[in-house]
Amino acid sequence: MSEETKVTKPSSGVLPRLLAAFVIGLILGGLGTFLVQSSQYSAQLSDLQNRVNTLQAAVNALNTTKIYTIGVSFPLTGELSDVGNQWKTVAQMALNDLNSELANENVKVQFKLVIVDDKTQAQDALTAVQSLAQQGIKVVVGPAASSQVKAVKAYADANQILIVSPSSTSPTLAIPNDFIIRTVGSDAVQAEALAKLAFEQGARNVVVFYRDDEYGQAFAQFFNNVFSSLGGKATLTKYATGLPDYASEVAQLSSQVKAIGADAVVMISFDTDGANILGHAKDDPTLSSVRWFSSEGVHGTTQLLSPEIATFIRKVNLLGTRPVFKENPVYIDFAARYKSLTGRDPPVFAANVYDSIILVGKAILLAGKYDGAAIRAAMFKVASNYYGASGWCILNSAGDRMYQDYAIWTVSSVNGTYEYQDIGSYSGGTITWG
Amino acid sequence: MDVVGFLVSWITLFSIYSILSISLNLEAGYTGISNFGKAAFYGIGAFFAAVISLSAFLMLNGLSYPLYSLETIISMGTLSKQNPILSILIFLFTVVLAFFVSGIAGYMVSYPTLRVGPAFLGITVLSFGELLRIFLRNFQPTGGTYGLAGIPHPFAFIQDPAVKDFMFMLVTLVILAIMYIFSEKFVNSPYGRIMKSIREDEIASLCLGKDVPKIKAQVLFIGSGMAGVAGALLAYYMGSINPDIFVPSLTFEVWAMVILGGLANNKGALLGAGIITFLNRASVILNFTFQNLPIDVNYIRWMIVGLLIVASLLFKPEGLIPEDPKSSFIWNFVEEKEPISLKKRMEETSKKVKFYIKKVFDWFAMGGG
Amino acid sequence: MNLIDLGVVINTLWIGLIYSLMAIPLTISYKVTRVLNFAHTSLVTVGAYVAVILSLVYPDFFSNVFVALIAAFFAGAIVAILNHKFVYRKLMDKEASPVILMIASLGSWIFLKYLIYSVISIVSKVIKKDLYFAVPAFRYTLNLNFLGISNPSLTYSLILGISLIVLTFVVFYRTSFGKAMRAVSDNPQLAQISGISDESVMTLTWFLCGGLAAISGVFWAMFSYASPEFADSLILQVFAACVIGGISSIALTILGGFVIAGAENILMSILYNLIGLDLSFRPFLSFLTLLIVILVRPPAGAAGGLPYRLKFKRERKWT
Amino acid sequence: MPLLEARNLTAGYEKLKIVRGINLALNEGEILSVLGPNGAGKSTLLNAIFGVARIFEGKVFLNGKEITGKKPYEVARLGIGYAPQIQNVFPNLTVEENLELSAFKRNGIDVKKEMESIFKLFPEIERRRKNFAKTLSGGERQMLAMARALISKPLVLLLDEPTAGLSPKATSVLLKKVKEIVIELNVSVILVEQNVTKALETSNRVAILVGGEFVYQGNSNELTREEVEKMFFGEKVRQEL
Repeated sequence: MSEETKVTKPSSGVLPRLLAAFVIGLILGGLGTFLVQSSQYSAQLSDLQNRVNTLQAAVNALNTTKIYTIGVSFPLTGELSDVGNQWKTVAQMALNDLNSELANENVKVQFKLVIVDDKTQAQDALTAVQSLAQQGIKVVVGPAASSQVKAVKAYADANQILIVSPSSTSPTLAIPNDFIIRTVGSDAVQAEALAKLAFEQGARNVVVFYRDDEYGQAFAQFFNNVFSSLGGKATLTKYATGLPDYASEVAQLSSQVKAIGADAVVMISFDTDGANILGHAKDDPTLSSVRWFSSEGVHGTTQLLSPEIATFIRKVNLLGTRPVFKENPVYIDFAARYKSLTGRDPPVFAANVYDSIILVGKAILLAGKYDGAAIRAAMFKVASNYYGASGWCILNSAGDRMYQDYAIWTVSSVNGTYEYQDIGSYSGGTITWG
Repeated sequence: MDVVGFLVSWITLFSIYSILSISLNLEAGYTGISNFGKAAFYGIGAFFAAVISLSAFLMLNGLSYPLYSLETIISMGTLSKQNPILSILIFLFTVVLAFFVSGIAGYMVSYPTLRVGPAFLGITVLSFGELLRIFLRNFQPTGGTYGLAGIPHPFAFIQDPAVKDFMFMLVTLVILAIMYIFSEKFVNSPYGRIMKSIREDEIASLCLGKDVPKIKAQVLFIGSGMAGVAGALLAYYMGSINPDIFVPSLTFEVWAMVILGGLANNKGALLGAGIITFLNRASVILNFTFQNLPIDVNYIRWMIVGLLIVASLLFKPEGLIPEDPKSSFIWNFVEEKEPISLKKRMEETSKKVKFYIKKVFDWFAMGGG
Repeated sequence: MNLIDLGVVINTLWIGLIYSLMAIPLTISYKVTRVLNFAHTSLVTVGAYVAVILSLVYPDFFSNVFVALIAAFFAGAIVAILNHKFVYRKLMDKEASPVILMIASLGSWIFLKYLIYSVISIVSKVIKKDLYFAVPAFRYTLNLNFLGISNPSLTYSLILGISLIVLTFVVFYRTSFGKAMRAVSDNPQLAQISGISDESVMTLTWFLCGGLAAISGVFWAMFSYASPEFADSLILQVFAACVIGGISSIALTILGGFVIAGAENILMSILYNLIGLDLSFRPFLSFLTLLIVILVRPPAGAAGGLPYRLKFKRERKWT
Repeated sequence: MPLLEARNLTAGYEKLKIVRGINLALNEGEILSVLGPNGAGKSTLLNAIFGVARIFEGKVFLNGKEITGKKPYEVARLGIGYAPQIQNVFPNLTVEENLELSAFKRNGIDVKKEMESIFKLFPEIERRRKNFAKTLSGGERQMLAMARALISKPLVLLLDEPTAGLSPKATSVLLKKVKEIVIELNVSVILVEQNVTKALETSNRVAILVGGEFVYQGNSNELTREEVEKMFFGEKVRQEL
C-alpha cells in the first residue's frame, strides 16, 4: 500500500529538481569549459598547422592558390530587399574584378563570397553574422540598416569580426576602436549639402518630409540645423516606414504645404517609398507647384524614369544630392558595366558596396593573415590610399568614411527618353555647377 | 567549423524562444487563450531591462546622457566591464523584475480584452502590441527609431568571448529549466486542471463556480511575465534593441513552434522551438555548400523552412508530441480509464524482465545458436 | 483651417475599396472552409506579379488591363486550389482543428513568399528589369478620367473594384453556387446530406477567393507598386477590416474596410491638422480604431462578456 | 427485394462501436419505426446508412446497389433524403434557398415546380418562404427539414425524431403529414421516434433497438405500448415471441 500512496503524492518537490538542474548545469558547465578550452587548444594547434602550411606553401611556391572567404550579410528579403538584391549583383561584380586583377598580377590568392540573407531584421542580422563567424569567416560586408549593425556590434567586437557596412549612416554608431567600419559618409555632410543647395535655389520655407527611421531622423535633424543657420525655415514631417503605399501621406503633405505656404519640399526617403511618394505627388496640384529636393535614396529607381513621373520631376525641377565623386572614371565605368549587366542604373549605395568588397579584399592581402584585428588595422591603411567607385575612401578614427563628395542629380530628357544626370557637385562646402 | 560556438549560440536562442513557446503553451495550449500579442510582452520585457540597466549604470557613475546617445554607447563599453558583481546583480534584478512588469502589463491588457469574448481576444492583443510598437517608435526617451544600444552584458568582464557566451547560455538554460519545471508543476496542479476545463468548456467551468475571467487574467499574467523574461534575456544577449524587432510575425513564429511541437504539451513546446531555431540557424550551411545557383540559396533556405512546417503538420496534425492523454482531464471522463498503479506497473515490468532473462538463459542453454 | 482635403477623401474611398476587396475573399474562405488563410498575402502578391511580369514581357497583348486581370485571376485561383488540395484538404481529412489549419497556412505563406522571390529573381535576370519594385506596363497606357479624378489607374480600379464587389454579392447571394457556399459555411454536415459535395464547393470557393485576391493585387500594383513584401505590410489592416465585420458577413467586411481606411486617412487628417499628430502614427490609428470597435461594439455577437464560446470548434457530430 | 437493406451492420464513431450486427430491410411504400430508449444508437444507425458514421462491418444496399462507404452527398444523390434531429436547417439561408439547395445539381428536377408542390404539402412554411430559416419555430424547422429532404424526390426518407420538442398537437399534425407523404410522393420512410404510441399509430412496421442491437422487428399492430416499454427496460421479450 505504501507504494500506492507514493504514486498519488509525488514525493519530490521543486527544490530537489532545482538542485538536480543546478548539478546538471554544473556538469554541463564543466563539460563546456573543457570543450571551449580544448577548442582553444585545437585553435592553437590549427594555428601551428596553419604556420606549417604557410611554410609549406612558401616552399611549394606559386603552385597553390589560397582562397579567402568574405562573408556578406544583405537584406535579400524584407523591407530593403529591393536594394539588397541589386547589391548582390554589385558584390559579385566587385568580386570578379578583384579576382581577375589578382589573377592578372599573378598573385596566387582568390576570394569567395558567402551571401547570407538577414531579412532586414536585427535579430536575423545577428544570427547571419554568427553563422558566418562560426564558419571561420572574419570579415562581413553588411548589414544594411543601422539597427542591424547595432545588433551585431556586441558580437563583432567580442569575437573580433570586422563588420563593413556600406550603408549605415546613423550618427550613434560613430564609435572609435570598434570592429564596425562604415564606408559611407556621414549624413551630416550630405544634409549640409542639401540644405545649401535648397537655400541657393531660393527655398526659404521648406517642409522636410522624412522617413521615420534612424536614417531619416538623423538626416532631417542635420538638415534643419544647417538650414536654420542659413536663415531658412524648415518644418519637419515624418512618415511611417514599411507601408505599402503613401498616397495618404502625400495628401497630408499637400495640405501642409498649402497651410504653411511652403515653397519647397525636401524628401528624405529610400527608393520604394520615395518613388511611390513622387508617383502620387504628380497628381497633386499643390505639390506640383513647389520645388522639390531629395536625398540620395530614390536615385537610381527605374520608376523615376517613367514618362509621367519624369515629367513631374522636370516640372518641379527636382534636385537631389548623392554621395559620389563627380566625373569619377571608376564610377562611370562601374555604372556602365552595371547597366549593361542588369539594364538599369546602379541603386543607392552601390558604389559603396563595390568599394567595400574591394577594400576588404585588399586589406586581407595587406594583413597577410586571416584575422579580424589584423584586417581591421590593414583596412585603415588600404582605405587611406584607395580611390574607388565612390571616390576617396579615407576612414576617420571611428572607422567611418572621412570625406565624401556629393553630386547633384536630377532626371533630364535625353533623345526622348529620360535619364539620371549629375549636373553639379558639392565638395569642401561649395557647390559647383556643370 | 566552430561546433562549440554554433551550439552555444543556438542553445541561447533556443532557450529564449523556448521560454516564449512554453509561455504561449500555457495560454493557448492549456487555457485556450489565443494570444497573438506575444511580441508585445516580449518587447516590454526587453525595453524594461534595457532602460533600467542603462540608466542604472549611467546614474551610478554620475552621467546624464540620453539613453540612446552615442556617449552612452561609448561609455557603456568601459563601464560594463568594471564591476562584475554589479553587472550580474543588475542583470538578475532586471530579469526578475521584467517578469512582473510584463506580467502586470498582461494582466492589465486582459481586463478589457476578456470582456470582448474569446473569439476576438487574439486580434485585440495583437492590436495592443502594434500600438505599443508604433508608440515606442515615436517615443524619444527610449530612443524612438534609434532603439537602445550598448546594453551592458552581465559577463562583460570575461575577456574570452567564447566563455562569456557560454556563461550566458548557462544562465538562459537555467532560467529555461526553472520556467519549464514551474510550468510542468503548474499545469499538473489543481489550478492546471481548472485551466484545461476552461479550454474545453468555458460555460461549464463557469457553472462549476470558477471565476473564468480571473483565471484567464492570472494565466495571462504568468504567460506575459515569462515572455518578459525572455525579452530581457534577448536584450542582454543582443546588446541592442529597437521597436521593430517585436513585430507580429515574431508572435506567429512562436505559434508555429507551439503547434508544431503539439499544443498542451511543454515538451512539445521545447521541441517546436528547438526545431524551428535549429532550422533557421543550421540551414545556413546551404549557403556555404551551394553557391551560384540560379535561385538564390537563401530563398531555398526559407522555402525549406516553410515546407517543413507544412509537411510536419501533414504528417502529424496534432503536433509532434500530442497532449499526454493520461494527464488530460477530459480523456479520463470519456474513457473512464483507471490510472495503472505503481504496483501493477512494477509487476508487469518484472514479468517482462524475467521473460527476457529466461530468453537469454535459454539462448545460452541452446549453445548460443 | 481646412481639416480634410478632397485628396484625402478620394484616398479613403480607394483604399477602403482595396481593403474590402482583399478582405472579402479572406472572409469568404474563412466562412466556408474555416481556414484563417495567411497565405492570402501570397495570393495577392501572385496576382500583382503575374500582371506585372506578363505586361512587361508581352506588352502588346497584356497591356490591356482586362486581359491582365483575367490572367492574374486564374493564376491566383490555381495557386489557391493547389494550396487547398495539397495542404488544407489533407489536413481536413485528418480532422485537424482550425488552429492547425491556420499554422499550416502560415507555413504555406512562408513557402509561397520565397517561391515568389525566387521566380522574381529569375525573371528579372532574364528580362533585365528590376522586378523587386515594379509597376505594370499598362499603368502608363490607361487613359480614362472620371468624376474629376485625374489618376486613370485610380479611376479604373474604382470602377472595376465596385463592379467586382457587386459581382461577388451576386455570386454569393443569387447563384446556386453561392447558396451552396453559404450552406457549407452554415453547416457542412447538413450540406453533405443535402447532396452538396463539400469538396467541390471548397474547391470552387478557393477558385473564387484566390482569383479575387489576385485581382486586388493587380489593382494595388496599378495604383501603387508591386514588391514581394507589399501584401505582407497590408495584411494586418485587411485582417482588421475582417474582424470589424466579425469575419462573418460580406457587407460588414466592406464596412470594416472603409472604417479602417477612414481612420487612416480622414481621422489622420483631422488629428494632424488639429493637434499636429505625426504622420508616422497612421498605422497606430487603424489599430486603435480596431480596438475601440471591438471593445465598444463587439462584432458578430461577441458581446456580453464571457459566456460567449469560442467559435473555432467546428461541430463535427450532430447526433 | 427490399428497397433499403442493411446487412450485419456494425457502426459507430472513431473507435467506438455503437450499433452492432444490425439487419434491417425497408420495403417499398412502408413506414418503418425505429424505437428505442435514449442512447440506443438510433441516430447512429441512420448516420451509418447515410455514410456519416463510420461503418466497421456489414453492408448497406439501396435498390440492390451497394452504397456502403459512399460519401453522404453521393448517397443523397442516389435517392435517400435525410432530416436530422438537430441542426437540420441552414439558419442563414431563406426557406426557399434551403429547399433550392437540396435540389442543387440533381438532374431532371424542375426546382420551381417541385417547390410549389412541396409548399402545397407544407402550407405552414409557405407563408414564410422569404424568411431566414433561423427565424422559424421548432415545428416549422422540422417541416422545412422534411421538405428539404423530400424536394429531391428521394426513394427513401430518413426522419430522425421529427417530433422531438414539439407540442402534442404539432406532433400529431407532423406525423399525419408523414403518412400523407408516403401516399402522395410514393416514398418509403424510416422514422426514428421516441413517442411510442404515435409511432405505433403511424408506422406499418416497427423495429426496437436497445443497447445497439435490434431486440424486436415486426408489424406495429402486433405490439402494444406496454410491451415496447418493457423491451426498453431490458426484459427478455424476445424469447416469448
